[in-house]
Amino acid sequence: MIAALTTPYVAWWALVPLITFAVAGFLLLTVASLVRRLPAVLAPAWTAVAGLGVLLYLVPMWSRVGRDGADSFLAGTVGVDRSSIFVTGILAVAVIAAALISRDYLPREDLPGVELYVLLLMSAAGGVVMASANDLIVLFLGLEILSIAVYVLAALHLRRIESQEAALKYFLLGAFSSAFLLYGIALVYGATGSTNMVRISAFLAQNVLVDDAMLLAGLGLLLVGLGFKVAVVPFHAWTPDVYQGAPTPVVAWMAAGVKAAGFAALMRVFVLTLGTYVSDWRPAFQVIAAATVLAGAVVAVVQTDVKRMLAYSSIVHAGFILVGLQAATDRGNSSVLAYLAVYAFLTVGSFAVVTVVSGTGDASHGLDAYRGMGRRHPALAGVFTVLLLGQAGIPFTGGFVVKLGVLAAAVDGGAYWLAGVAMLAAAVAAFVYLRLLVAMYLEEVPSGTETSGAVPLGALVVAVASAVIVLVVGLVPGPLLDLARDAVPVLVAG
Amino acid sequence: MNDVANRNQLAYIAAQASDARVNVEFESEGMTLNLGPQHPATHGTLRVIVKLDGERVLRADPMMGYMHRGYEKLAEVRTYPQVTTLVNRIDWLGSFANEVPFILAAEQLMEVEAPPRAQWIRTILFELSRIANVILFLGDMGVQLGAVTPVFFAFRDREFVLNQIEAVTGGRFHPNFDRIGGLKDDLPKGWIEETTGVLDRIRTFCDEMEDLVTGNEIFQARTRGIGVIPAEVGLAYGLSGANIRASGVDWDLRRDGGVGLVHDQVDWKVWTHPDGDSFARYWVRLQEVREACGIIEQLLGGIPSGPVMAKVPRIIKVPAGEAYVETENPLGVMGYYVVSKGDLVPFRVKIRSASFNNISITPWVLEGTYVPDVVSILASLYFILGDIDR
Amino acid sequence: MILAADPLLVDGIDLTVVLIVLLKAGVAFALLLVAVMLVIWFERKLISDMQNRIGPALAGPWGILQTLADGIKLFFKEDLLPTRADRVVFRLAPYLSIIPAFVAFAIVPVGGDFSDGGDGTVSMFGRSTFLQVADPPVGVLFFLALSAVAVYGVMLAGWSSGSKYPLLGSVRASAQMISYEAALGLAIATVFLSSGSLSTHDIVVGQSATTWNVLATGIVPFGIFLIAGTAELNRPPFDLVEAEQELVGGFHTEYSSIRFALFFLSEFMNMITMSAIAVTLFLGGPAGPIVTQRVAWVWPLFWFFLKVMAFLFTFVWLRATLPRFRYDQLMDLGWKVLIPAALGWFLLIATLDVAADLGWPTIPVVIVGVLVLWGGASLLSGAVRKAQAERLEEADRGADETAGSASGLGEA
Amino acid sequence: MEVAVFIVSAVVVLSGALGVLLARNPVHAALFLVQTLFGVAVLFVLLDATFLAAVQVMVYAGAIVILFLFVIMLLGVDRADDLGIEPIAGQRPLAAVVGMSLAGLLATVLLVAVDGLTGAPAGTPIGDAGDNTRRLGEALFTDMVFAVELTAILLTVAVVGAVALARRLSGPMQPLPVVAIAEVDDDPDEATGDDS
Repeated sequence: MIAALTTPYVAWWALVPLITFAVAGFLLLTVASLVRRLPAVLAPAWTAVAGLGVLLYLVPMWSRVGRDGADSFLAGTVGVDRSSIFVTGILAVAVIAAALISRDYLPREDLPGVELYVLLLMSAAGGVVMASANDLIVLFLGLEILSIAVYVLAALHLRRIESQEAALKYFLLGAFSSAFLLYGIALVYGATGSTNMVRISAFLAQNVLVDDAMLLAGLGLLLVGLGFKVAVVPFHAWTPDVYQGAPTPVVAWMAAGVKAAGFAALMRVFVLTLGTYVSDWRPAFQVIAAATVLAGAVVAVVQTDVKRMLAYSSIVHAGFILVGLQAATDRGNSSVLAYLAVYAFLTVGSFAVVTVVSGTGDASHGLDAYRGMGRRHPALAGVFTVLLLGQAGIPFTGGFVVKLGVLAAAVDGGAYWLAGVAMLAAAVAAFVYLRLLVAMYLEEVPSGTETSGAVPLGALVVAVASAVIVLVVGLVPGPLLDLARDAVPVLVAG
Repeated sequence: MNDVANRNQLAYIAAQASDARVNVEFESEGMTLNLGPQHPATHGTLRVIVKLDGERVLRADPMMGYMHRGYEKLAEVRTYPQVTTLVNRIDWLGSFANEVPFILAAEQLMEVEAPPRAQWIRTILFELSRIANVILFLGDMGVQLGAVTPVFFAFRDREFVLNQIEAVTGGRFHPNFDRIGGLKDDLPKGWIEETTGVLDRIRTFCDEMEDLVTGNEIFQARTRGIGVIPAEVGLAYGLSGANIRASGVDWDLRRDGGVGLVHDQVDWKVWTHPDGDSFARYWVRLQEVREACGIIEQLLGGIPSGPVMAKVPRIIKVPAGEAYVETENPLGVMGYYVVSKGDLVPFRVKIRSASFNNISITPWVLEGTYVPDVVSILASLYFILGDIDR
Repeated sequence: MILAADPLLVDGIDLTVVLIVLLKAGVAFALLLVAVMLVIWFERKLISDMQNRIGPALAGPWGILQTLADGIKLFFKEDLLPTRADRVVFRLAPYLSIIPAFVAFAIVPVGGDFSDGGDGTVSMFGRSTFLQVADPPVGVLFFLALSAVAVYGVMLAGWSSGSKYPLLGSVRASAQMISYEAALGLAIATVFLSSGSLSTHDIVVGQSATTWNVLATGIVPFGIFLIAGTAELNRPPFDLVEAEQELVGGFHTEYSSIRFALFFLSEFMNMITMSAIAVTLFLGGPAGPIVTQRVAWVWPLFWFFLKVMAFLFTFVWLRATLPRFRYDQLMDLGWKVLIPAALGWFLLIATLDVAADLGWPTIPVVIVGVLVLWGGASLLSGAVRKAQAERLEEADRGADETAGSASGLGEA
Repeated sequence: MEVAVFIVSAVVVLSGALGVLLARNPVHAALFLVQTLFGVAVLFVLLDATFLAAVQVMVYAGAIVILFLFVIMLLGVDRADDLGIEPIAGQRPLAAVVGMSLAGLLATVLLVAVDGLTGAPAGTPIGDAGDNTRRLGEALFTDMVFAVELTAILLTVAVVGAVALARRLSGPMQPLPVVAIAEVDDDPDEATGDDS
C-alpha cells in the first residue's frame, strides 16, 4: 500500500566529526545520569578525547577531500569541503581547550558539572553543522544548537548572579538575532525559490532578477542575524557584558568556537551563495568592518576589567576577520581561515590565564589582579605576555602573520582605505595590551592580594601550548598558511 | 518606667518590622492561602494559613477559636450532673466518651465507686462511641483523598452503632447517660444480642475498608511516607491516641491508666505501627475499631449482675479537693482537672482535649509538603473541631 | 477543501447538500445536548447506587429530568462577577470550554453500515453520505487540536477569577492537560500506524476490514488512551483541577449561574466525545452484527451507543472507586510511565510493520524489540532512581545544615 | 469564497498581532497570540495544508502558548510590572525609529517588488488536502531528513539546558555585586541606647 521511500545518500565518513561530538555528548549525559559519583576527571577527559579524536580524524578526511574533491550529500543539505574541515579543526581545538580549562575551574567554584561538558560537545556539534551546511535551514538549526547550548553555558555559574544576567542578555539578543536570520532566510527563499545554497547560487548565476529588492532585504537581514553571532559593530553590544559575566572557560569557547562557526557561516552564505551579489554587500561589510575595528579598539582602551578588555579586543579581531572576508576572494577566504585559527589559540590561551588569575568566585578581573604578576607568577605572566603580543599583532607572533594576511587580502581587493583604518585600529588596540603588560611587570603588587597559589595543570597546559603555537606560527608561518590556502570553500551540488 | 515602656515599644516595633520582612519574603516567594475557616477540607471551622511556593508549603499555621464555646467557664455555673450535658458536645462524634472522665473525676472527689455492672456497661458504651467516632474517620480519610464512596459506607454502618447507643441512652448523639456513682439506667431487653449482630456488621465494614481503601495503590501512594511524625517529635508536641501509637509509641491509657473502666478484665491488644505516616495513622485506627469490637464482645459476654447505681445523695455536693482523671478517648487522651470547693458547682474545670494537642503539630508536619498533602495529613491527624475549641 | 472526503460533497454543492449538512449538524447538536442531560442523570443515579444512596428521584420518572431542573435553576440564578476578576476573560472562558466540546463530536461516525466491507455510507434524501458531520482528512488531529484548545477554557477561567484557589486549579490544569495530551497523542499515533490514515471514517473502515485496533495495536495504546483520556477530561482520579477537598471547586470556584452550567455541560460533553473517540479509534466505531435486515440502519447506531455507554460506565465507576492523585504523582505517572510506554510501544509496532514489509522473521524481531524496550526502560528507571537518591542525599544535607544552625543558635 | 476566507483570516491574524503588541496585560497578549495562530491555521487550511493547520493549533496554541500562560500565572508577572520605568534613557524613541525604519524597509520591498515577489517558483505543489500529510512525511524523511535529525539534537540541548538551569545548589552563593545597597542598621541595643 505504501511505496518505499528512497532515502538520500549519506557520506558517513564526512559526518564523523558531527556524530562524534553529538554522540560523545549523549553518551556522557547517559552515563552521568546513571552513575552516582562520577570521577571528576572523567567528563573533561572524555570531552578532550572526543575533541582529539575529531582532530585526528580530520587528517585522513582532509586528504580524502583533497583526492576526491568536495562532496555534498543528504539531499544536498550538507557539504564537506576543506574549509569546513579546517573550521571543524578549530572547533575541536577550542573544545579541547575549554574542557581542559574547565577541569579545574568547576571544582574550584564548587559547581556540579557534567552539563558543561555535555553542552560544550553539543554546541561543537552545532558549530560543525554550521561550518558544513549547504542549506539555509540546516545552517539555522546548526546555529541554534550552538547558540542555545552557549546561552545555557553562560549561565552555568549558578553561584554568580552576573552569570545569569549575562546569559539572559545573551539569550534575549541572540533570540532576537535568530529571528532576523529566519526572516532573512524567508525573504531569500521568497526571492530565489529555494533554501539550498547550491540552488540559490545556481539560480542567481543563471537568472537576473527583474527586481531584487526582496533578495537584498533578505541579504541585509541575514547579515544582521549572523553579525550578532560574531559580534560586529553595531551588533556587538552584548559581548562585553556576556564575556564579563559568563564563566571564563565558557568565554574561551564562546570567543574561539562560536566566532569560528559564525564566520564560517558568513563565508558560506555571503561569499559562496550570494557571491554574485558581492558588489551589493561588500560596501556594507566594509563599513561594518571599519566601524568594528575602530569602535572596538577605542572602547577597549578605557576598560578596567580585563575580561571586558578582552571582549572588546575580540570585537576588534572580528572586525579584522571581516576585513579579510569582504574581499570575497580565495585569498581573502584563506586569510580569514588562518586568522580564525590563530585567533582561536590566542583567545583560549588568554582566557586560560584569566581563569587562573580570577581566583575562587571567578570575580577578580580588575587590573589590580594583574598588577605585579610578573613577580608573583613569572611563568604565567610570560605566557600571557606572548599571547597579548600576539593579539596586538607584534611581529614574530602568529597574530602578526594573520593580520598581515587579511590586510593583504583587502589591499588586493582595492580597499585601501579599509586597510588603513584597520592598521590605525591595530595601533590603538596595541595600547590596550601594553597597558596590561605594564600592569603585570611595572606596577607593584597591591597590598592584601594573596601572593601565590598553585597554577592548575589544565589551564597551564592550554596557556603554554597556545603561546608556543602562536610563537611557532609567527616564526614559521608557512604550514598554517598553506593549510589555509588549501582550505578553499566550495559549494557542490548533491 | 519610661525606659521600660520605650523598650517594650521598641521591641514591639522590631517584632512588627521582622514580621513584615517575613511577609515580604513570603509574598515575593509565593502566596498565602487561607484553608478555612470555610473550606471543605477542615470539616469545621479550623483555619490553616498556608504560605506556598507553587504548591509546596513553606509554612502552615493553624488558627483556632472560631468555635470556642467556653465550656470550662460554663461548667463553673452548672451543677455536677448538668456538666455532662455540656461536655457531651466536645467530641460530638463520640459523645459518651466525653462524659466518662469527668464523672470519674467527680467520683474520685466524692470517693464513691460505681457498681461493677455499671462499670462494665460504661466500658461497653465507651467503646461503642469509639466505634461510632472512628469509622467516620475511616470513611472521611478516603473523602479527603478524593474517594467519596467510603464515607457513605461509614455513615451507613455508623447508623447501627448509634441505634444501639440510642436504645440504651435515649440519645443518638448526646446521650448524657453517665451519672456520678453509676448509670442512669440498665440495659434494655435483647440489647446484648442485637449489639453482637452490629459488631459483625462493623467487622464487615472494616473488611470492606481493607478491600476498598487500604490496598488501593493511589491511597498508598498518597499516604505512605507522607506526614511522617517521629515518636520523639510526636511526644514533644503532646500527641496522643492513635496518632502517637502510629509513631510506634506503645501507650494506651485503657491498658496503662486503669481508672474506673474495666478494660483490664478482657483480653485485647494495643496496636502500634512503626512508620508514623498518614497510612500508619489510618491503619492503627482501623485495627482499633476491630479491637473495640473484640472488647465489646467479650464484655457483653460477662456483664455482672447487680445494680447500676451506687448510693449517692440526691443533691450532689462534691467535697472540697481536686482531681485529675484522663482516659483514652477515641481522639486521644482526654482529661478533666476538677477543683471543688464543696459547692453544688465545680470551682474550676480544665479540660485537656486530645485534638487541641494533636493539631498543634501541624506547623511542624506540614512544612515542605504539598497542598493536597495538607488536606490528607490533617485528615489523618483526625481532629474534631469541638475537641479543639471547647 | 477540508470536507471533501464525504461522498456527499464530491459532486458539487447544491441546496440539498447544504440542507443535509445543516440537518446533520443540527441533529448532532441536539443529540449531544440531550445525551449530556441523560449522562448527567446516569452518572448521578449510578454513583448513588454504588454509594448506597437513592440519588435524584423527584424530577420526572426516576428523576430523569433532574438535569433539566438543575439547568433551569442555574439559568435563573444570579450571575456573580468577582470584583478582582478580569471581566472579558472571565466571560469568555466558559465559551472557550464549551465550543471545542461541541465541535469535536463532529468528526465521530455514529452510524452507517461498516460490516462486510461496507464503507459506512447511508443514503439520505437520495444522496449518499456518512453519518458524521464532517470527515476532514486529518480528523483525529482535528480532535487533538480541539482538546488542546479546550485547555484554555479551564485555564483562563481559573486565572480570570482573580482568586487563589481557582488560580492554583488553573496552574494545575495547564500542566496536567499538556502532559497527558502528549501521552494521548502517542497512543493515537499507534492507531495511525495500524490504520494508515488520519481520517476517522477511514480508521473505522480499516477496522471493519481487518480487526479492531484495540487488538491490532496490542491493548497497550488502548490502556494508555483510557488513562490519558481520563486525565484529559479531569475526571477522577485525575480531577486535581477541581479537587473539592483541596481547591474547593478549582477553576470554577467563582463561577455561578449559567456560566457554571456551561462548564458543567462541557465537562460531560467532553466525556461523551472522549468515549466516542475511543470507540472510533479502538473499538471499530459503529461496527457490529446486523441482527435484523428490517431496520438495518438502527444496528450500527445501537452498537455505537452501547460501546459509548460502556466507557461512560467506566468513567463513573472510576469516580466512585478511586482516590485522587497528587500533583507530582500525576506528573510522574504521565512523564515517567505513560509517555515512555506509549513511545516505546509505538516504536515496537512500527518495527513490526517494517519487519512485515521487509519479510523479516517475526519472532526474533519481537524478541529483539522487547529487549531494546526493556533496556530503554531500565535506563530510564535507573536514571530516575539515581536522581531520587541524589535528591534525598541533598535533602539530608540540607536538613543537617538547618539542624546544625539550629543547634548553633541554641548554644548562642 | 477563498478571497473572503483569506480576508477574514488576514484580519484575524493582523489584529491579533497588533493586540500582542498593544495589550498591557501579558495574559491578554498571549490570548491575542492565540488568535493570530488560529488565523494562520485557517490560512493553512486555505492552502490545503490541513496537516500543518492541525499541528499549528496543537503545538502552538495547545502547548506553547499554554506554557507561556503557565509561566505568567506562576510568576504572577501579570500583576506587578511597571512599564513606566525606562532603564536605558532614550531607548524607546530609538526603538521606535529602528522599528519604523525596518517596517518601512519591508514595506518598500513589498511595494517595489509588486511585479513578482519570487524569482523562482517554489518546489512542486504539495498535493491536495488528502495527499498533503503523506507528502509532508515523505519530505521530512528524504529531503529534510538531516534537518529533522538536527532538531533532535537541538531539543536535547534545550532540555539539558533547562534542567541544568533549574537546578538548585546547596552551599554558599557568590555575594551580589555591590550596587549601592543601603546599609540598614537594626541593632536594637544601640537604638534603645539612644532613647534612654
